[in-house]
Amino acid sequence: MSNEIRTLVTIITEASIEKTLAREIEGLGAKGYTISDARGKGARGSRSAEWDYDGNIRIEVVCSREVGDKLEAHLQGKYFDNFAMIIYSHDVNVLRSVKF
Amino acid sequence: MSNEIRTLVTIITEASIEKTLAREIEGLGAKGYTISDARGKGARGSRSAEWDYDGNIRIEVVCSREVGDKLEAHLQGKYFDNFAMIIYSHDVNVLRSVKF
Amino acid sequence: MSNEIRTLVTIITEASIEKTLAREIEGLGAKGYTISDARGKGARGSRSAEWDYDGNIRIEVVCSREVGDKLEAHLQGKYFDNFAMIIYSHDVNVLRSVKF
Amino acid sequence: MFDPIILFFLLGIFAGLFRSELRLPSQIYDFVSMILLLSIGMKGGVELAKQSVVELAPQMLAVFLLGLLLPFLAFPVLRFMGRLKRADAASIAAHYGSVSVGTFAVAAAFMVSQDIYFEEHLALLLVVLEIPAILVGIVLARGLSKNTQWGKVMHEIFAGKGVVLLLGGLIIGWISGPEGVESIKPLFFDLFKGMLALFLLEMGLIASAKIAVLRQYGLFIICFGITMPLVSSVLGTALGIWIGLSVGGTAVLAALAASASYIAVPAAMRISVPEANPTLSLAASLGVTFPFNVLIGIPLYYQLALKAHALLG
Amino acid sequence: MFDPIILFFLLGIFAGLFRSELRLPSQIYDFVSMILLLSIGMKGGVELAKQSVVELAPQMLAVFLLGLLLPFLAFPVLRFMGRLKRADAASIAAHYGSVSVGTFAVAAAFMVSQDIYFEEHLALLLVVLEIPAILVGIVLARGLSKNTQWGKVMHEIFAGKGVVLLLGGLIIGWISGPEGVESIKPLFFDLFKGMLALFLLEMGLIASAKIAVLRQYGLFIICFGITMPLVSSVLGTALGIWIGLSVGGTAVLAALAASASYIAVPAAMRISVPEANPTLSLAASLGVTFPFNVLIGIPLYYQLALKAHALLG
Amino acid sequence: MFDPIILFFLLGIFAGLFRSELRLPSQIYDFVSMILLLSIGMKGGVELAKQSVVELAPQMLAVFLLGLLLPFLAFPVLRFMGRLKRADAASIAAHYGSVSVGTFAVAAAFMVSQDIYFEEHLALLLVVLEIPAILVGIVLARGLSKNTQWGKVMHEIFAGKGVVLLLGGLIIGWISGPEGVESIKPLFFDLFKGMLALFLLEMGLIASAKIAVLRQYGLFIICFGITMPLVSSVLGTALGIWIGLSVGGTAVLAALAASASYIAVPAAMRISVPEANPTLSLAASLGVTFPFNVLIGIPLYYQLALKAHALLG
Ligand SMILES: Nc1ncnc2c1ncn2[C@@H]1O[C@H](COP(=O)(O)O)[C@@H](O)[C@H]1O
Ligand SMILES: Nc1ncnc2c1ncn2[C@@H]1O[C@H](COP(=O)(O)O)[C@@H](O)[C@H]1O
Ligand SMILES: Nc1ncnc2c1ncn2[C@@H]1O[C@H](COP(=O)(O)O)[C@@H](O)[C@H]1O
Ligand code: NA
Ligand code: NA
Ligand code: NA
Repeated sequence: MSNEIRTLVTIITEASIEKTLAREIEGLGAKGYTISDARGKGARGSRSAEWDYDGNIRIEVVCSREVGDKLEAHLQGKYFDNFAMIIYSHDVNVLRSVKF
Repeated sequence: MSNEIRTLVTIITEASIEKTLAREIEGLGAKGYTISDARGKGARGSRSAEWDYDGNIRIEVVCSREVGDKLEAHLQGKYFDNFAMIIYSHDVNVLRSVKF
Repeated sequence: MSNEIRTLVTIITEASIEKTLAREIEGLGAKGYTISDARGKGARGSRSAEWDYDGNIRIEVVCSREVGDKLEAHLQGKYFDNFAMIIYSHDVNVLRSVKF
Repeated sequence: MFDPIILFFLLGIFAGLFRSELRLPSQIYDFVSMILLLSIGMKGGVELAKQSVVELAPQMLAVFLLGLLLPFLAFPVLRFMGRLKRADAASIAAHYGSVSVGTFAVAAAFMVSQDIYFEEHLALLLVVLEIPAILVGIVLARGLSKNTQWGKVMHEIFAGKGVVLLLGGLIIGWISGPEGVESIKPLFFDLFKGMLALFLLEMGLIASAKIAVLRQYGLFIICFGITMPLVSSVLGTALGIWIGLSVGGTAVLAALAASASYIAVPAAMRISVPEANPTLSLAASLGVTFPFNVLIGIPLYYQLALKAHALLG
Repeated sequence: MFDPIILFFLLGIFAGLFRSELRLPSQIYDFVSMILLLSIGMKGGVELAKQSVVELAPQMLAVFLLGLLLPFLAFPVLRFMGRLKRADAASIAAHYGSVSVGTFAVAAAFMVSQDIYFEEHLALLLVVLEIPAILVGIVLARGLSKNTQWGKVMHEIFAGKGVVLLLGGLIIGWISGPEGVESIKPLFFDLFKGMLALFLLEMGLIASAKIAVLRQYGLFIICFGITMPLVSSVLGTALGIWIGLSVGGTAVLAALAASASYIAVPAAMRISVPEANPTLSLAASLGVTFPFNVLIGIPLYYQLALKAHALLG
Repeated sequence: MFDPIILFFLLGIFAGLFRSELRLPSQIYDFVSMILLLSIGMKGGVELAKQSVVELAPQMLAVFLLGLLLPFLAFPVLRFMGRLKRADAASIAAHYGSVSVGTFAVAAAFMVSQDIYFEEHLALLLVVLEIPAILVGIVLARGLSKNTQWGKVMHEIFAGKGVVLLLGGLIIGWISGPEGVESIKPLFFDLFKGMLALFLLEMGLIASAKIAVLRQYGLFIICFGITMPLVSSVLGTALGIWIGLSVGGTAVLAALAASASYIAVPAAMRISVPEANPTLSLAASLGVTFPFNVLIGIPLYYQLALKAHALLG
């Protein structure tokens, strides 16, 4: 297929900052994002989602390499010190590349 | 490990077409699929999943490159014009490749 | 960015073994994991998540190649014969690689 | 005096406008809706048990015809005055020809709180009125095309959660009769109004979220969303008197006619007329017409029914 | 006259067969189950408070022995007549030796709606009967292997949601006594039957989803799913009379014996006998035996108890 | 005699310690909380309708000042005796200066079950007491920095689910009056105590999950979590007498002062003082203080109020 390559950035972090993050992701130039609920464990302990406060979210952003880099830099600077958060990214083939 | 390569196609789209899509995915030769609930924002606006109607789903299909291409072509033709939908894909290593 | 490469292992399996799996994943040296709820269909039939018993989970583990291999070998040996389970993996760029 | 359920609706609207993080989890919304639908169905069914269904056939037919008529009224206005695309005009016409169970519930609660008698078997007419507009909407969008899979459309309509629970409730109520349902009254009847309050809280939140969309689509859709229910309510009132309903029953039928669907029709249109923009029709139905009916329409339709009965009844 | 909760079950079955999109969100299913389990436990506990637990010890022992016996009856039939794999035969035997709380609730509701007295402390026997079959099932599958982690198995059983809520409810009811629970009656007792109706609606949906599976496994599993409860109910009836239960209590114990687990046992088998196919045992338990007991079995067991008490009581 | 709701709390704790798989789905927790918050608000509002709000202004002011004072007492203890980081000390101080609605509900239920009169309009004071400690906590962490976005902080506080539902309920109750809310009583008032029981079951599960964390942070946090509420309750008692509350009202105000927030404050701190460790403050608030207040504190505060009223009242 006439695919093109974009970057998929996945962020796993605390549910309580969902709205703020969504705003920031748009502000940095991403044309969309997808969020789902998650639970997990990491350096900051277990986040069991048994309770509003305790849950994680999983955010996916398909975007250009540049936007992805900007996004990662921003999140690293603002959240890594004080929030449960991991970020990973990799290339994906997309259809309708103009959308991303 | 004795891995093999397959394609993982991820589709993010409107929850209301879940059943139809599941049927079509099977019909095109995929041997399985995984669905989870999601919310998000894109060209067709915000889909907040506050409400049945409004939610997204995230469908993953691990399959051969050919099935993946057929699937993408089918979905692009049938849904891209009128439905909130994005598709991306990439290679993954699988165990038990005969399953996919 | 000063990224590094790790492996992302994704496991889709029966919800009823979540606690056991989480323990085993930690035991094999992964530093964290993320779980979300899912439903789907595969060789062992449809798992619709309509009902506690019936649901799937989707586990993601970002880890080194070695831990990933150990994890896959362990799961394959212990669960593939009797449990609905698929595993796939691929490389991802991570920030703060020391966390994984 | 304000009925508290109206205050719950207003609370939802204000919380939404104030960008509060308040929301009813969607599973709770489902739960609350199920209780309301089953309850409305069962109350109607218990009443049906007291009369012969055959007697109701003419009423059902008349209401069915009303459901066929309404979208034909709405369509040209949307298409030519509103300059909407054909698919959008057809889809919105279908929304307004069909009904909203939430509006029915509020209208029924209004009658109960004011001690006004109305025919509970209107729940049956509610189901009847839900359907024809969907068929008309598809025809308006597509013409009488041979390609339309009518079987699939009918399955989509009748297998929808709303219709199954309403019809199921009707049948359960009808078979069980008043003493039969006694043991499940505490959940389905006693909690009804509290559940309706929670439902309206969420509807207020949803309605307020539509305001951003409304701004985008401009004045026409707001005017249509207020004028169309007024017109429909007059037809509903006339029909109510003609088929011999009480004042309360007439007002409830007027509210039904005035209401616009936000569940069954959007679902059916998404499948059968996917090129219609669901954001637009839901903005009208949820952002304008539902609030209008709940806050202003229902008391108005009651006054109308009173006047009309005095004149013609 | 039909009890409406049975109609809810039928509604669920029909909606499922009709491929309706109706479903109870799993969180609501959890909520409804919790209310039912706590309610059953507390009602039983309140009754226990009125008598000495020591007096009940013989009843508990007798019922425990019944729970050990039943899987030994089922296993050879499954293994040799049904030609099932050893693990599957053992697992299904465990399901049928244990109990279903849903069936208990329907049986209790049947007695209440017909004004038949039964011993509420049967809730305690329900817990007792839940457990031994699981142990027997594991032994049947594995032999008395030293590898079985019995500690883990016991934890799995007692830490399961069902047992915790039932036992917790029993203790809460027992400590609080009738006046103590008065203040939480509206949620746990008054809503009981409505919640049971919702529960049965979902069980109907689940049962209908098993039909496709049943087709695949053929006639044997259907015959077993009907015959086994009939046999068990006779043993349950005999035991009920022997330990001195009332007619209603005997019928409820028969229904318990006849019921097949679909929560505690599948969970335990998945951990301890993972090579047993859960689809098969759940198809039998949910697709055949639960509907059979709810629709036909319970009234039958009551007739049986009546007859048996007249003969032997 | 034990109130069953306390037994539900204990059941939750034991189930958690026993590593049972029992849990209330988070959507059900939300549902239950919403009912409790709206109910508390509406009861308070109905009472407010009976008196002039202006008369309450001095009480509100006094309680607001108490909310400002409490974190200033807690902070030095946490910072210098507990050797906590400044941000952590400030954040925990804010938790303990603010309130827990769950504790209020248990205190209110205690008074009702013992037939002790208390002023229902304390729900209004509950909202007032929730807020000032948050502001003080931010100032203690940051100083009076110009960078703090106070507008955003206030929005965060007032748009939070808890405040919106409590204030919304107060206003709805106030406008509707006693007869107005009659029709929604079955859901919001009759089910209140059962819902509180479910809420406490989940709180017990949550509290028991904090024990692992507590072990890690050692004795200081446990001592603080018990001593601080005792001190606060004395101040609350004094204030209650001073502003003229009844014995029951004084005890409820003491319980409010003694309670520590676990919803509004952690949410606000996460945004405004993100370097504070939420695990620590929640371990104290949920793992120590909430159980202490529910199991021991509330009856104690009532004795205190009795004594104090005898001496000074
Ligand atoms: N190695 C990992 N693999 C997958 N998910 C992880 C990993 N480490 C952390 N997470 C997820 O990221 C969240 C925050 O991580 P942390 O900041 O390490 O506590 C955790 O709650 C997990 O859901
Ligand atoms: N750039 C993106 N990154 C991740 N998810 C996206 C992106 N764009 C759209 N989506 C998701 O796909 C859904 C449909 O997209 P759209 O058709 O653009 O409205 C949205 O609701 C999002 O959940
Ligand atoms: N080809 C596939 N693509 C995506 N998910 C799959 C696939 N096959 C199986 N799954 C998921 O893995 C679960 C277990 O698979 P199985 O063991 O094949 O029944 C299924 O319930 C699906 O959720
Ligand atoms: Na209409
Ligand atoms: Na049995
Ligand atoms: Na306090």
